[in-house]
Amino acid sequence: MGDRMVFREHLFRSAAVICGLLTLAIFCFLCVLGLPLLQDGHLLSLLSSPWAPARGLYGIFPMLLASILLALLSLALGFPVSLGCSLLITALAPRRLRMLLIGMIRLMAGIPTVVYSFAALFLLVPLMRTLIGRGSGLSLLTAAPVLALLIVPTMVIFFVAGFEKVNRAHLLALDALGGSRVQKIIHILLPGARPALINGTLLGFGRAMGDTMVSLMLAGNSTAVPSSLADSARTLPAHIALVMASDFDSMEFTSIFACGLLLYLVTGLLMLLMRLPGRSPDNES
Amino acid sequence: MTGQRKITEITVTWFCWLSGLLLLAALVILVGYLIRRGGPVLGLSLLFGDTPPLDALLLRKHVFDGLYPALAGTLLLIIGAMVLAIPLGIASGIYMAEYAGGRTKAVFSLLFDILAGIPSIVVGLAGLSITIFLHRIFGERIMPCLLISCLALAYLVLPYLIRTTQVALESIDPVVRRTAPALGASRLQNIGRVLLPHSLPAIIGGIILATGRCAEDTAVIMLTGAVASAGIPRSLLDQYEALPFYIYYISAQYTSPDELATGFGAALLLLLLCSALLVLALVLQRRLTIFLLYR
Amino acid sequence: MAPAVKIRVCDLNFHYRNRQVLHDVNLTIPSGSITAITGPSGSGKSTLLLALNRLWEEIDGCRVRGRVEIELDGRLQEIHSPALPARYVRRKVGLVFQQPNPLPMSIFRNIAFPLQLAGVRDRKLLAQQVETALRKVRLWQELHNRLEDDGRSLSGGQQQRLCIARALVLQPEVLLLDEPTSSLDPETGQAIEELLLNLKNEMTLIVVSHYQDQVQRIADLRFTVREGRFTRLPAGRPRSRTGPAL
Amino acid sequence: MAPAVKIRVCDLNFHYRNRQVLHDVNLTIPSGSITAITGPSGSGKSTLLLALNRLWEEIDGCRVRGRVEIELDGRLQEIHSPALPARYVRRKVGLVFQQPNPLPMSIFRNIAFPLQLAGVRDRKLLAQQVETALRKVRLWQELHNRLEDDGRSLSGGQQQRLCIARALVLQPEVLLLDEPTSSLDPETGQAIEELLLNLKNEMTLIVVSHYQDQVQRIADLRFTVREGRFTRLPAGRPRSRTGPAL
Amino acid sequence: QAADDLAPFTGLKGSLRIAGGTAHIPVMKEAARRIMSFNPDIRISIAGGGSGLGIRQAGEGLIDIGNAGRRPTDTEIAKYNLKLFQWAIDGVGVIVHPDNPVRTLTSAQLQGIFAGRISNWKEVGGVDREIDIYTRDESSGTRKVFWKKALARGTISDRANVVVSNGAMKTTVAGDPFGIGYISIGYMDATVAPVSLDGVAPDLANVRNGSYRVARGLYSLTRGEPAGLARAFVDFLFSPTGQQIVQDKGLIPVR
Ligand SMILES: Nc1ncnc2c1ncn2[C@@H]1O[C@H](COP(=O)(O)OP(=O)(O)OP(=O)(O)O)[C@@H](O)[C@H]1O
Ligand SMILES: Nc1ncnc2c1ncn2[C@@H]1O[C@H](COP(=O)(O)OP(=O)(O)OP(=O)(O)O)[C@@H](O)[C@H]1O
Ligand SMILES: [Mg+2]
Ligand SMILES: [Mg+2]
Repeated sequence: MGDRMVFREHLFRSAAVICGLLTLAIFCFLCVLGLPLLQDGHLLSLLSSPWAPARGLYGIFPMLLASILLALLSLALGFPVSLGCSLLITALAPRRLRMLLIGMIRLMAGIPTVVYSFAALFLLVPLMRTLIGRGSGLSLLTAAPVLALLIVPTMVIFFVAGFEKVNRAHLLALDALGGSRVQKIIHILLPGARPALINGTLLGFGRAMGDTMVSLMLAGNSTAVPSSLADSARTLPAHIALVMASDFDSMEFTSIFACGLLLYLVTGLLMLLMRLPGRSPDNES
Repeated sequence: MTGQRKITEITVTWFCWLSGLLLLAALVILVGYLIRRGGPVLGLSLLFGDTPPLDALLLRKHVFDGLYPALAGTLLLIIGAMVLAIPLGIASGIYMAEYAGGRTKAVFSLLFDILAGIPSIVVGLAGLSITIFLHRIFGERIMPCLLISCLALAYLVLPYLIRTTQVALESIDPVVRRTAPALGASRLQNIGRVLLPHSLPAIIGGIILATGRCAEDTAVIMLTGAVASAGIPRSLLDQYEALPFYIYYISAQYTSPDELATGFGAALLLLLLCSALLVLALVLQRRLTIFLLYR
Repeated sequence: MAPAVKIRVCDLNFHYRNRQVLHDVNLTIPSGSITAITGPSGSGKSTLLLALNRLWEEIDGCRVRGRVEIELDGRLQEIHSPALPARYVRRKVGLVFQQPNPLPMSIFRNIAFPLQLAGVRDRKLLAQQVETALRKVRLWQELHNRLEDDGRSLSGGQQQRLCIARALVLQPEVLLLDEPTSSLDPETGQAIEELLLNLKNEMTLIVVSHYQDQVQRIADLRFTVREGRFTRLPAGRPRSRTGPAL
Repeated sequence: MAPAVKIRVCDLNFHYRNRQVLHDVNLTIPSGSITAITGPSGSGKSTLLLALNRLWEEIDGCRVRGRVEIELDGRLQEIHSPALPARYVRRKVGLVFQQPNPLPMSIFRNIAFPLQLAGVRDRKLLAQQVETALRKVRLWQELHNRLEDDGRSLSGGQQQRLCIARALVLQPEVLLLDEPTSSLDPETGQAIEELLLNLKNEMTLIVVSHYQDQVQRIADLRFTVREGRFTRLPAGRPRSRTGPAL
Repeated sequence: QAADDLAPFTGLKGSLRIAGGTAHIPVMKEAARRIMSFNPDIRISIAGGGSGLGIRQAGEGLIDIGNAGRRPTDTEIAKYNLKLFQWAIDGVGVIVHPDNPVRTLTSAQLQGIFAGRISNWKEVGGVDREIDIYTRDESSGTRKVFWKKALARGTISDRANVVVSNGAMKTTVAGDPFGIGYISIGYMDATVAPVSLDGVAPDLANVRNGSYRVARGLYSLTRGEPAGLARAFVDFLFSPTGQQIVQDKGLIPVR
């Protein structure tokens, strides 16, 4: 029995190790396949030159910039809404409405990106064209709200789970001291659910950074460096999807592995940065 | 009550209600639009084309103009991916919450966050390249197929499962956590009989999230085996059709308004499928909780 | 002069889902008194306290029928009337739970917290109030150099006193205490008893207690519950620091 | 014949992070006795109990130095020795917490749980053991038709008795009780006292209590703690249902 | 007639994998449908992915038949030993929003617009509003042909919006009163307006008689000489029934 138990505990560790190794495996894989480009000393030009394969320039800086801008913008839109909605679900809404909202959120988590983007193509794009007053209506500003809509369910589910784990006795204590619902939110729920808030936001950000379809269909995909949020721009995942179909042995194709690598590194770096100010979100109790 | 605090109260309350309303409005607009465009085509013929439904269900005849193969493909995809991902994800989550500590935990934590940040298209790219690689080594039998897609999707949703499990376990009240050991439970028993059942709702929430992600992802399956027409897959090594890919394909390649309408019909169908899975998960959660805690 | 009525409960009924826990409770409690409630475990003592400051509203599946009137700010008011915010009632009618429930924050903030909730900002005032409250429950000596520790790292008895201090800091008009001395050693228990007697001048107290001798010592009024029905018992011989009972 | 030694504690020191809570504790407790531990709140009583069944290992940042030997299955064993699984120690040395902690499951399963942990499957046997345990703590009457309710929906006192029943069902050799009667009414408390006296024949009991009279009534041995240092007091006049104290 | 064309499939078994250019899919699907109805033992799977992917996957042997909307490069042909089959011709036409009064452009104007030199509709006789340019991604066969034959290998502005497919092009231009783009003639419908190039309207008749020059062949390709099922499938495409399907789907048959 003892052996079996030790065995099972090893199982847990192995599972984690496998998952961790998979992450590293992707990294190595991207490195190996992107190697030709890196070897040719294109690395720097990757970040400085424009994208013009016909002239042998494979720069992806505009895409990198657009990716980060878009992800941040959609997080800026999505985070407050997620927070508000999850608080509504846990603390403010009556029971019935709460169930309804949770159902709604969970349903939204399963709506394909394609559907969002497709509907937005007919509904949001003309609207944005009129609002912006120039250009096609395909822009970062158009993609951001749709992307926000996409990441909100993920975040809300995480946030709500976090809030619900907050000790009931603490909530009751605050009630007994004459606190209002809003005070309950500010003083008990938010601090109590901090790890869940951080984790949910990180996941949401990752999702926004990595989404292909929304930016592919709504952001316009022009390869120029966006000079404003109302400009058409191309994100890295969309770029990968667009270049994907070119010749296998071409430099273009190799460069998308460099894109993948860059995406990977940028997310990794951001995760590291988020850990710097405080301690790791996991060490919080 | 001071004025400033009153303002805070009102702002926070309004803010929360507005967010909820905003989401609700977005969903209603979206679903309403889908129904307006796709509702009329919804029906048996959307599913089975002109093949008799019974023959199609019993796999006696191919379905050509219907979404039945895509529906079946999506379901198989979800089941396959979840069967692979759930054990691995939950086990890793348990390891993170209950066993890992200090440096190890920090490293794994970072890795999983990065894992969550890997774009699906990169996962698809990796899946495709690895398949090509394997194909060169092992020859004809390895092709982009259902199995590869399931593997890639499972990989994609792992972080959701890991994180929900971990967060759920970590936020259990220390008193509850300490009770079973005091009664002579081993660590494993404590996890299996108290901690996990206790966090079941949260974990199911994660599973629902992951399922939704499997059901909707297009970028991965596009590169690893989903095709425009294949019929019902007979084995894991077959190619398959899938609803999200179909929607993408139609939106990209429709030639007539009728075809576009089937695209909207497919979107509605996918929505229905997701709702059905959701209800199933909730029923399962209730049953499971009762079974684990009250029997 | 007959003492003013502070609390009047008429035909109070209480249900948890479909189990009735309180049956037609009628009580009248005079101002500035200590009322003791005794009765077997599970008979509904804690439940009555929940009904007196509307805290039951926060628990799923409870229902209340009947009137509860409490004199707040000089007027006898029906506490469940929609015009009265629950928050106001709960600040005026403090409650110390049977099981100590310090909040997950520092000891200092635990006590300063209700004041902060009510809008007090001034750090100096807070610090002073915290010290006063801690001294009242005899915790100052033990804890004054651990004020930044987490409230939950205290021993059971320390936690309970912390919670009493937290309720006192708001200076409520009525204070409900659910077995306040159950996890205290006799000396500290004694000190708390003294405290309660002292407080009688400032507020009306209702104490749930199992200690017959304690009840005998401090209560002006005694009720006993059995399966949700209240009976008044003859009072003990209450002591009073300021003189004989009113 | 001198009574066999059941528990021997030598030079036990206990730290929470860098605060020392127990200082050089030395105790010897004979088999089949009731030992009472009294002392002011926060002095380290609960902490001692945690050290006696290795439960401290589940709490972050604790350190223990010293020897704790308990006679288990007929042999005096150092409980912290790596060869002994903590699980085994905890089954043999039961602990009832100061604050009742029913698990979030049905009343029935709460009590059957330790048995299930130990591998008992037989439903009939479980049902029978649960009934016996509930009868012992006088809960059967009140609860036998609510067995499927959540354990957390009970009143404070009911919860405490539930937890005692849960500890009894494993038939431990040593039972540690942290203020077992603190939230009980005198009658039920009395019943628990009787129960403890009865249990003396089957196991060794250590009871933390603030009730001096209770301690006087039941304890064979008395210790008092002050800031982590234990002193032995002269025993009271323990009663025993089966005859005079050994 | 149809039965004759399907006869070679009698007794054949197994599965056939097809992938690549998306313009081919409607024809492929219909052909597969006929064949599988005729002989249920045959399974044919059809995927998109783009011309480049079709060429590569066929070359790697991941699929049996690859589709491409352009001729593979000579290196590709040599490297993979590809066999080409051109079974249809497709034209690529310029489109604008139906409300746009501009219905005809010269080659020079078109090149100016796509290079970004002409940036306002009023310069070519339209309203006073900036031109929104839509183009396809670099690996698109449609783009290659358009770039080569309509733009004379001129530059395409990096401010141009890039859309991923014919359908997406149609949807966006149909929604943008100031947009201009190009799609495969087979995809044109009433939601967009075709623009004549140097006075020649982009329609099937003009492509067929050679007066509209922006056209391309649709290819299927195999690694080495096709055999068995793949052979039968390719032959079927060239049979009268196959060519009829091509015509039904809005493309121009080669026979
Ligand atoms: N988890 C913990 N972390 C830090 N300090 C702790 C922790 N638990 C208890 N302490 C401290 O250890 C000391 C002894 O605590 P213990 O719980 O043993 O007291 P006790 O004698 O049981 O008191 P009471 O009668 O009030 O329950 C107290 O000063 C307490 O604040
Ligand atoms: N949340 C709840 N849901 C359902 N029943 C409950 C709940 N809380 C208490 N009860 C039941 O209501 C009855 C009265 O409970 P209450 O807590 O008022 O008892 P009490 O007199 O305070 O007992 P004790 O002295 O043991 O604390 C008990 O039978 C209890 O089981
Ligand atoms: Mg109670
Ligand atoms: Mg204690």
